[in-house]
Amino acid sequence: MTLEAHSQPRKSKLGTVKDALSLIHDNMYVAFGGHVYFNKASHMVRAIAKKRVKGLTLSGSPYASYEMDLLIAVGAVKKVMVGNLGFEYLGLAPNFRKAVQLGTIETVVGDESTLIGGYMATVEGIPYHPIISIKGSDILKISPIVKLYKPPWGNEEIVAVQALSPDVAILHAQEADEYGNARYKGQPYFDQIIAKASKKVILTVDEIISHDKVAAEPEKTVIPGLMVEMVVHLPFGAHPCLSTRNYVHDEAHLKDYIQRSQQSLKAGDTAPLDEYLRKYVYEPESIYDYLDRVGGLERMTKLKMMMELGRDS
Amino acid sequence: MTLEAHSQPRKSKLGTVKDALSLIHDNMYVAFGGHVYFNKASHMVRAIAKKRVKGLTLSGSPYASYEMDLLIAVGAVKKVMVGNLGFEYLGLAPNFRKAVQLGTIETVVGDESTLIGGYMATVEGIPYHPIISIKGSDILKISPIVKLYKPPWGNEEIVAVQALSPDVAILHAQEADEYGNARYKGQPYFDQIIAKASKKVILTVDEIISHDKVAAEPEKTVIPGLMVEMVVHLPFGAHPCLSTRNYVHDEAHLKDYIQRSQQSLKAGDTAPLDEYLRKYVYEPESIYDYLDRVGGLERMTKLKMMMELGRDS
Amino acid sequence: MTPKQPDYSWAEQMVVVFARDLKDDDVAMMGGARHDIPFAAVMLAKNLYCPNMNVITTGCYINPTLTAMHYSGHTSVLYSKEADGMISGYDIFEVSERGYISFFFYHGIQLDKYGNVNLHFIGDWKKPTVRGPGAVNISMSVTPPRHYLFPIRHNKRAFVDKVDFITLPGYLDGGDSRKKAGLKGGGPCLCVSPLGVFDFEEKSKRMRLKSVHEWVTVKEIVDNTGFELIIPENAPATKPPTPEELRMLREKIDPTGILRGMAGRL
Amino acid sequence: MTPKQPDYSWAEQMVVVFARDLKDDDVAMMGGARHDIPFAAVMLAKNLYCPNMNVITTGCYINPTLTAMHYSGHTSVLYSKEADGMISGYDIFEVSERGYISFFFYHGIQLDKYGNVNLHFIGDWKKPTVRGPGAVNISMSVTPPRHYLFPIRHNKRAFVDKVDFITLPGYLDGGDSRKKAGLKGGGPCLCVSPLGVFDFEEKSKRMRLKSVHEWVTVKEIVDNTGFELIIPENAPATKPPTPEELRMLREKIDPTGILRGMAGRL
Repeated sequence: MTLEAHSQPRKSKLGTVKDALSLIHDNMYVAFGGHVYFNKASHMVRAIAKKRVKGLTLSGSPYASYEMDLLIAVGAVKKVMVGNLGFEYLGLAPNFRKAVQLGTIETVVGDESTLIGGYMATVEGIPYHPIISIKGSDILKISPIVKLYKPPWGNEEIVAVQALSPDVAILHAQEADEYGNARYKGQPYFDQIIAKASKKVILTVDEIISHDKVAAEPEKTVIPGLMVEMVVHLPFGAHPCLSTRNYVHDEAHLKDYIQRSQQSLKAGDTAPLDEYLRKYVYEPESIYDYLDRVGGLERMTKLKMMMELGRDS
Repeated sequence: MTLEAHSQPRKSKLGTVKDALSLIHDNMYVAFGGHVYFNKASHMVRAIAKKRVKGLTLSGSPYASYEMDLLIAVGAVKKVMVGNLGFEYLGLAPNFRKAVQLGTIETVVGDESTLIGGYMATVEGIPYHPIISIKGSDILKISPIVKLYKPPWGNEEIVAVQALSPDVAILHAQEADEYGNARYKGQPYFDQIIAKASKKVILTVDEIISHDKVAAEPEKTVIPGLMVEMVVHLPFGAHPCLSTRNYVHDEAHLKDYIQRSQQSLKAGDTAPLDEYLRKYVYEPESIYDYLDRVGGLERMTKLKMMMELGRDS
Repeated sequence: MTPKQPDYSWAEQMVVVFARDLKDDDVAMMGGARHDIPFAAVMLAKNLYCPNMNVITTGCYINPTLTAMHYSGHTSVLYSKEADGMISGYDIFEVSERGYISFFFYHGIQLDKYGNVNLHFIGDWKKPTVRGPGAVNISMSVTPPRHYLFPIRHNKRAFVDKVDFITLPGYLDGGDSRKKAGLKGGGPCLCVSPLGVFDFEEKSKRMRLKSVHEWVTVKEIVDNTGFELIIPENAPATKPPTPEELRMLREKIDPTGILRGMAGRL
Repeated sequence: MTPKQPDYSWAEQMVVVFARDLKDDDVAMMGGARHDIPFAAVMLAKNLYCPNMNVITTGCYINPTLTAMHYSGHTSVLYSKEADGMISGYDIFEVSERGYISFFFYHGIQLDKYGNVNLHFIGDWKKPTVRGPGAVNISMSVTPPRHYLFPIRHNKRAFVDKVDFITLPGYLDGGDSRKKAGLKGGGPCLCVSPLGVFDFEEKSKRMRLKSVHEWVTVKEIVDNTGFELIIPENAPATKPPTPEELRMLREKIDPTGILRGMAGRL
């Protein structure tokens, strides 16, 4: 009997997009990793949009982008908690802006300290985390998750931010083994804290690497498999966003997305954005189908080369 | 003028033991890095003892060892804040035990959560850090740095630990460049948090590596030079303690230290310990003089080989 | 009737009782100043019963491919170069505060009928007659769902009615006092000594004899315990190590016989 | 008299004013949604005046060997593979809370006479007419010793008497109101716009004209500012970029001319 137990292999955590989607439900609180338009689990974002999930609460890095704007565009979102939501030098987030101005989504205005402080409270098992760094900002007046209080030591009032605990974190790393031990080529931004604060972690990766490779250099593991519920292998899964050191963001594609969104929102004619959503979100049957539609291997090779050379062309 | 300014090279942070000692004064609060008898800046500890510094307050990792026991033995210490102070499988810390039992030093009884929580408060710019993990322990009754309070959110009382901010941290890393960018072969334990919480950082390293090597792999830097006041190049500088992946602890030497201490403390005859201190602490004129006295290159080669093979002989 | 002399040591008996109590979905943390019995128990469980149990070592790997036991627990871990990943000082703080791990092992210089443990002071803490080693991490007795006690000496100096100083809270004054004090974790679930196995009675939280090691009598346990144990009518014998358990222990985990040569017991 | 048309751009002028104000022992943090001017200013200072200044980029290196500017600040940083080290999410949180860095740069959709900045809402925050981008990190206006303002449009919509929403606190209601509110950091020390350089009068903390860019008149500044500036009797001309500064900017930092082609100004 004991030898039987011993002979059981360690369970793999590899899953499909469909498997991962089975963990996402209406009205969940979902957190995305990455930063700006870096390391976004974009293909999972499109899959969630395609599944017509509704009523999501979103947070993640204090600087969010494509992932949130797209989910707002398809009406999947009830509430966002975010610092900056935009596309950096490419402009503001059109669907987010419009939704706030129309009042169709709820926003909790935050920043790095309120979001990361909220995750840290959860991670440290406490109901709130002290921060001092938003004193004087009107955020203190309008955010429901912060308040001033008198601390047990010191004379000055400080700010408390309530614990944030997402139901599921969806992260994109460059590589992981089948047990979910993930490595990042470069900075993981806030992914570690987001992973720790979330009840479950879904990881999408450009590449699956062998466990032997991971085990030989344990200091390279950024998110240990211990915390990971499922790993989904999605080559170029961050497209049109950037995956650090693997490929740059697809500037032309993002510009097209922003432009079509702006056209639809301004004119009140939703056709340009609908066309985008049909072609890239609703119709694609797999990551490879999607990649073919955005330029296939030729385009991906170009985006990889641009990252390698460190310039735009 | 501007071109002159431009031509100034970046300042090196390399210094000697003497330079580093000039930063250490009576009645300072000094924090040591490492853990148990791993990664201890042992040669700096001996230099401080030799300089006859008095009235030190000490903390560091929650599991301290040789560094604190030795400084207590020479009467340099007024107060220690520590979790466990001992030599793991080699036994308890003889000079620490005796000093507590005689009441000749003050102790703040702590543990991982109270010490690291205290450093984190400083690091996060707040007067205290919430912890919950010592509720029920009598430490709450006797430690002056913790108290129960009612938090701004949640119904349960939680514990606050006061900010700890050492005047200087003394850390031993395996390697650094001349600007103080330090790398560790393995786990740095609590060295990062201790460095951040301390007003100054002195680093001792087994090896100096080129800045080019550091710059090519920035993800390997554990303590950035930004935080470091001075780097002292001390090959085998952790001896008789262990330096991760470089050399194991010198078990025979540590046993000799413990045994001589016990003899002196039991018999009331301080000769055995005095002999140890004379030979290894007060007389050596340099790290190389010290190393010759503890077995020289032959012994060091053996300790390196034991680490490499991962066994005792 | 003198019980037979077994062909395994009391430490090996302790190890197997603990190993059988661990679960495949546990997140184990091993460490502390005394690592031998916890180390062997976790490794035995991982190898025989719980292939998916996640193991965190305090010094400082996740799921390392461990080599055989060394007298130094920290060196044992260090000698093992392969692992899923490493844990940082931040992780240790967070895991401790949050109660993320499933269990931890503690021993002590005194423990009492409610499972409180003293690692600090015998006598008055201000001027103690004995200053114990202290504790690296108290949290693991406060925040995780359960913790284990592994006293390696079972005598009246170690098993006392009330500890002089509570380093690690057990059930405090018994009953619901632990819960009332707002401690998050479940408390000590099992105490295995060189003489027997003990748990804590559901309501009073007083220590209760669960089983008696093969070579020990109930009287011997009672005579060496400094407080009144709850003794069930027919205390069964502790199930001794199986041949598979002993083979795994002696061939793979403890080939140099640390568990067979341990000082302690009474 | 129409001021002469200079052979450098208003953005280059802004950059050099900032660069000259930085110090060799500063710990610079650059980042934010708009990186161009801060990036160029810090790199110019580092290359010409402050070889030991430590530079932290928000995405996420310490002292990187930066390549030339890119339209994307985050990509600019990413393309640079050499650095002293990297900073983690923990570091960013801690550095922000603690006020560890010496300064940060902010722009905004509105700023007012006390240096308060709005990045969020025009109109009522509950139903704004404009929803701005928000801020990644407010902390850098609260905890560090100083921060800089770099509005890239100087007009009455941007320079308002009172911002609709304080995203980033400046001197709040002026006088000692910032200090009274318990804000740790020093507040905005300098505001450089496409038209001039401004500081804050010591007592009232009201914005004060410090110098006028070469091609601008005081009247033009007054006409484009939505509140009453403190105007000194003889406002000097801003010292234009030196040949060395321009050479460093154009050859090394901004060879593609981002600073020369920037939209903005009025």
